[in-house]
Amino acid sequence: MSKMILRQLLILLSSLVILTFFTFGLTLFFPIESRFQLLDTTQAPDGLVEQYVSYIKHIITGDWGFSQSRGTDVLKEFFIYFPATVELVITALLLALSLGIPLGITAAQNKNKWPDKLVVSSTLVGYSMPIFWWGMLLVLFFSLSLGVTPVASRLGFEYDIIPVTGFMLIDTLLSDQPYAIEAFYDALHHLILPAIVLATIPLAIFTRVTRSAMIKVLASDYIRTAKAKGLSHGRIIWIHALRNAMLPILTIIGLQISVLITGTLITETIFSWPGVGKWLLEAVYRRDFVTLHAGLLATASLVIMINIAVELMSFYVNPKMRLQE
Amino acid sequence: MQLLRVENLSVTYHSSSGPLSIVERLSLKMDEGEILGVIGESGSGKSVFALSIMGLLSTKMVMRADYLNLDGEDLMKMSAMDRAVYVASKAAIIFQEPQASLNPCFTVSSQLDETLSIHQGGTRKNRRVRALELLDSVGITKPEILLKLYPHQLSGGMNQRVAIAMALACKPRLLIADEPTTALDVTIQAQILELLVNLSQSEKAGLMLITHDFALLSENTDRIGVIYSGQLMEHAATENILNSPRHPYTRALLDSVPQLGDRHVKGSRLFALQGQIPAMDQLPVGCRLGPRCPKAEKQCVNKPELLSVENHGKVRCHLAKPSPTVKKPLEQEEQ
Amino acid sequence: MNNIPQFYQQRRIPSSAARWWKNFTDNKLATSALLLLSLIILIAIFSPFIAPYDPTLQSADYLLPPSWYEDGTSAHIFGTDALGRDLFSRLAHGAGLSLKLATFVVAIAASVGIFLGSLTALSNQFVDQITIRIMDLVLALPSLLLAVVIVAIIGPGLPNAIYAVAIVLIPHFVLVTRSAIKNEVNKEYVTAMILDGSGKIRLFCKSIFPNILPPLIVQLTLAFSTAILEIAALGFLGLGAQAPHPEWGTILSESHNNIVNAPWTVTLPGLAIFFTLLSINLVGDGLRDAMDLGN
Amino acid sequence: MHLLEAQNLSKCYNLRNYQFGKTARLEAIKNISFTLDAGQTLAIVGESGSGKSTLARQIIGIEAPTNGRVVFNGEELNYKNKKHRKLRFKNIRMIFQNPYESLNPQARVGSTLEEVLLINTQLSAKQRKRKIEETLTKVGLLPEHQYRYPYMFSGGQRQRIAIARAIILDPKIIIADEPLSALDVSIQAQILNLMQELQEQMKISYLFISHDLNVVEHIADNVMVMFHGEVVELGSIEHIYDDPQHPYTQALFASTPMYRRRFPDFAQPQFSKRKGVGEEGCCFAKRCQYCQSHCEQEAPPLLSDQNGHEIACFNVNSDQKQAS
Repeated sequence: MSKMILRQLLILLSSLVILTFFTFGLTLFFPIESRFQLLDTTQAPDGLVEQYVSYIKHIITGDWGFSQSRGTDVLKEFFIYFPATVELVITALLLALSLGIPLGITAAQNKNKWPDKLVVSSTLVGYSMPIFWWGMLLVLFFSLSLGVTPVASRLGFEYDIIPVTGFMLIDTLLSDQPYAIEAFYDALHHLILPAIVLATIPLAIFTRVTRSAMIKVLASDYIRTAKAKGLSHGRIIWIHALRNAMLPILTIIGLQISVLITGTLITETIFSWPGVGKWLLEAVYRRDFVTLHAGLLATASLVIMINIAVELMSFYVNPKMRLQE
Repeated sequence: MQLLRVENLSVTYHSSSGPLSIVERLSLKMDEGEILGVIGESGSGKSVFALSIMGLLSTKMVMRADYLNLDGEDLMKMSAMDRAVYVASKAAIIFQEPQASLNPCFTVSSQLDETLSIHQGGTRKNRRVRALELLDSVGITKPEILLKLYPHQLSGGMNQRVAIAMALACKPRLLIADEPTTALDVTIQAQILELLVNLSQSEKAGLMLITHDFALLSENTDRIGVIYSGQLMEHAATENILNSPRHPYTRALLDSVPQLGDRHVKGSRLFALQGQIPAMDQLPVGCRLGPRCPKAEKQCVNKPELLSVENHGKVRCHLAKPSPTVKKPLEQEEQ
Repeated sequence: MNNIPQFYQQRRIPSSAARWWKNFTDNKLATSALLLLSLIILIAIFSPFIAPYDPTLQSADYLLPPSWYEDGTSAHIFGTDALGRDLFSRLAHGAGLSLKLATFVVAIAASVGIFLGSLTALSNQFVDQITIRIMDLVLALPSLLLAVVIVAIIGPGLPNAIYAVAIVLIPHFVLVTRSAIKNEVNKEYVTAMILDGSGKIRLFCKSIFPNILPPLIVQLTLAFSTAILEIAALGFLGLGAQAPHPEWGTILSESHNNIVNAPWTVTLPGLAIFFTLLSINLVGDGLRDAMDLGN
Repeated sequence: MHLLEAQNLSKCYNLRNYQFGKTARLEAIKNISFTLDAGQTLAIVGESGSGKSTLARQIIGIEAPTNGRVVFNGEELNYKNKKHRKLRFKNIRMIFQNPYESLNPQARVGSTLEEVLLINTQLSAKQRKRKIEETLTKVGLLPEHQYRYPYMFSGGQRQRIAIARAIILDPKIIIADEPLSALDVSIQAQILNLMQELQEQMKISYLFISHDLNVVEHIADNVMVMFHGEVVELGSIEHIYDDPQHPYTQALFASTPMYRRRFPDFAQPQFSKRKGVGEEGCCFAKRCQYCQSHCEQEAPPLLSDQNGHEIACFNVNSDQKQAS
């Protein structure tokens, strides 16, 4: 097991190194004044190798440069916007998983019958949904026509919440203002529509993957054995079968993280959500390369780390993988 | 005392191109403690038959039967729920692939414990003692170590022993073994088979041994049923089947295996049935063996019934002489 | 064997492609999706002839509702946008643009990806491992973010957006090709063909390639729908096609502000994208089933 | 001169782990020698993992052996030499175990067979077609079957196609790797008969790999018993089937119901493995009933008695020494 973790750490390290090669390569195309921020102060060293060493020094020490338009430390700025995005992504992920897995299981149990056909065609619809349009439609319907959800931002203007963790749902509850609970519900109201939009495509994919994994597992001999043993239906599905189907689901969760991040770019634009996605897009419009570089490097490293974590989790879920070494 | 009585059991598979009859009107009986061999080739429906007794058929297959009497209760009269519980307490099944029949995500101990908690209950400690006993009874020398392991850490033979131990946990009256040795190495095969036979003797449980290999059945079984294309072709005592098979298919199966001491002589050929096993959607008219049968006659285009033959057993063939006393087909006689 | 009479002989044994086609057409949903897709493609090809107006021609009839509204006119069946441009003409031209761009993008990504994938699969384990690492890494990068950064560097605009999307699609092709080939190479029939004395090129053309074709075809359809979606997303974010261009994403972002008083300017372009994607995905799913690839 | 001679064939696989750079060595077969004469059948018997298939791969030339030589018709076959490869592919052909995997699913049967002729012969299109039809008829199929795809055939018919592919070049030797084990009993007999018929017609030699003692007794002239990559016993069918000497061979017979009657005294192998057997010890020591202390430390050589019956066992060989 410790060998496994060591191995994954090595993979993580090598991936991060390759990532810095890549981002360093990108900086070569940046305007000169943006580049110099990531190299030594006034003058760039001559050779590419020296430049890379200097670049890596900056990255490791956390000196990722200052935003050209605002003059702020980009890494600090990233962490200001980051919690909003995490809140959105985690809510969407939980939404997609908590709906997708049961739907996939239901479809698998009723393979080729109407519930299955319904689920499969809905996933195709969800999968084909351009989410920028889908977001606008939901706003049009729920916010503008029905008026049940707010149109934009994370919280109503009437509430004044001091950011502690940066996660609005937690901060509202931590607040000692008299309207803390109301503010919590308001934050939830603001969160729900963007989360639905963001969760749509992952939901479709989780459902499909769960369905096909479950179909495979349910046809296996050990499920038959479990049935012959007289186990209850629920125990067979939720413990024996799901545990085995979890491996492909975990793999796909890892892959969907980057899809979710992609989605935040669009979702945050539509809902004026003050997160990393919106921050980065504004940086593009301002041609603020230092910010863009920081955003790309930080999100990509995070996605890589999450993928490694998912990999480690799959070793826990599937003992067979644990002992292959 | 009868352990199992099956009357006219049929299984239909609802494929995309229409229903197919996988098992057709199969009837047989097993006494308590009897070892019954069921022999058939791939696709003959022998495994489906076993699954249908256990109630493990996939949703696309539908089973019908006049009687399905297991240890004194007619399963056909029970609700699906009751039936599952009852069968689980009376019968157990062992599959061909030992690795595949244990859940790869759980340790041997947790899988055994789960089974015991259903059928026996008791404290965790008691169950552990019983689990060790069970593993010991299937010939595992150091059960304490084995309990902590996952199925993929065990060899095929070990896995099959664990599967057998798990099957014994419910103290079954009927043990069904579906090709229990096919996936194992030759030297392990004999041990597993011996173990199964000894356990069924000591526990006084009936053993249904499903296989494609006559050699496995010849020494151990009391009676043998021969299945071809979903139909029971012959059902008789083992010595009758081996010494004087009445059905051409049984005869062919016996003859197509080289005999002991049958050495390489130029020009010598084994007896071989012509042609291929018919696909389930292209069954021949009349007798299902008809087109391949070396003795086929004009009358074989009619469907033969399973009839009793004197001093032998039951045979489904126009050419086997039915016993003069019993003329009615078996299906009617029993009702 | 020989003495069994053959009662009937099939005159022609259908080829694999014919069999796949038959399986595909047996699936009604997939077939109707294919019809819809063909219709969209036809509209795209003949858009200059079908479209009644120039897609960039502005008129005084701005925000005219579609013809099925009470105050709509048959002169503009889908109505007009905020600048009085005919929406139907813009969407028809947009279809041409989207499909053309997507085809181009997929062609680049597929040829590079399949080439790299085959190379990796057939090279030694070290090269293979390195390539896999890099491809995993590119996959881990959020695709749109990568495209956004690339566009930011080389500047917004249609051609740049296309390159960005193509780069993002390549790893999928590499991985699919590689795993398909690896899967085939270890099969006994490849060994059997080596033992027939067949050379490497013959082996690849006759034995491996026909067998990796099905997963590649499915990957092509997937990539096609992804390409359309990403190009539209870049257009929507203002990083792809620029304003007067009748690109679907750009049209949507332009009409964002009119969502309340002219909802059709949002719903109709969106429906166009949605139905195009849906039909491609349905066809892809149908192909997957027809070629027995399972899930 | 023998038709085929294997001399001291060994094959080591280096299993490399890229993350840690460690190398594990797996000795799949060790020091194997045998001969095969024209029109004869040599059966190789052993359990899974005994190295039977690895041996076949060395002989047919998919892999180069780590050590040892393969001599065909008095000429040593070099793995790299193009002419030798061609000679080998033409004269030594193979039938695989799984008929469902050994045929290209996307190629018509005729085109699979035609490929073989295209690569290895100079026949014209017309001659090729005639040869294909002839061969299909020879293996009990119909000429029309060449237009079909593999999925249209049952397992037995596919194995016939595989045989057709093997014999279409009129080879001298066919290596059959468990050709029956994927087939049904009633079909096995058909294929076995076909193989015998072809052997008598075309004077083919078989290297018949099997775990089925029954079938081997029926078809083989000589038998080689393998365990863990080593030959434990080698001799004529009479030697092995009338008077098996090695404890492993005896265990095989004891485990097979049909032979238990013939050899009631033979012991089955131990189920649990004996501890403390060194790498250099006898390959069967871990499970041998008659294992003695020196068996655990030293591997017995394969020694031949005066009749050419070769056995690798200290117990047997020392008995013989005492007897002689």
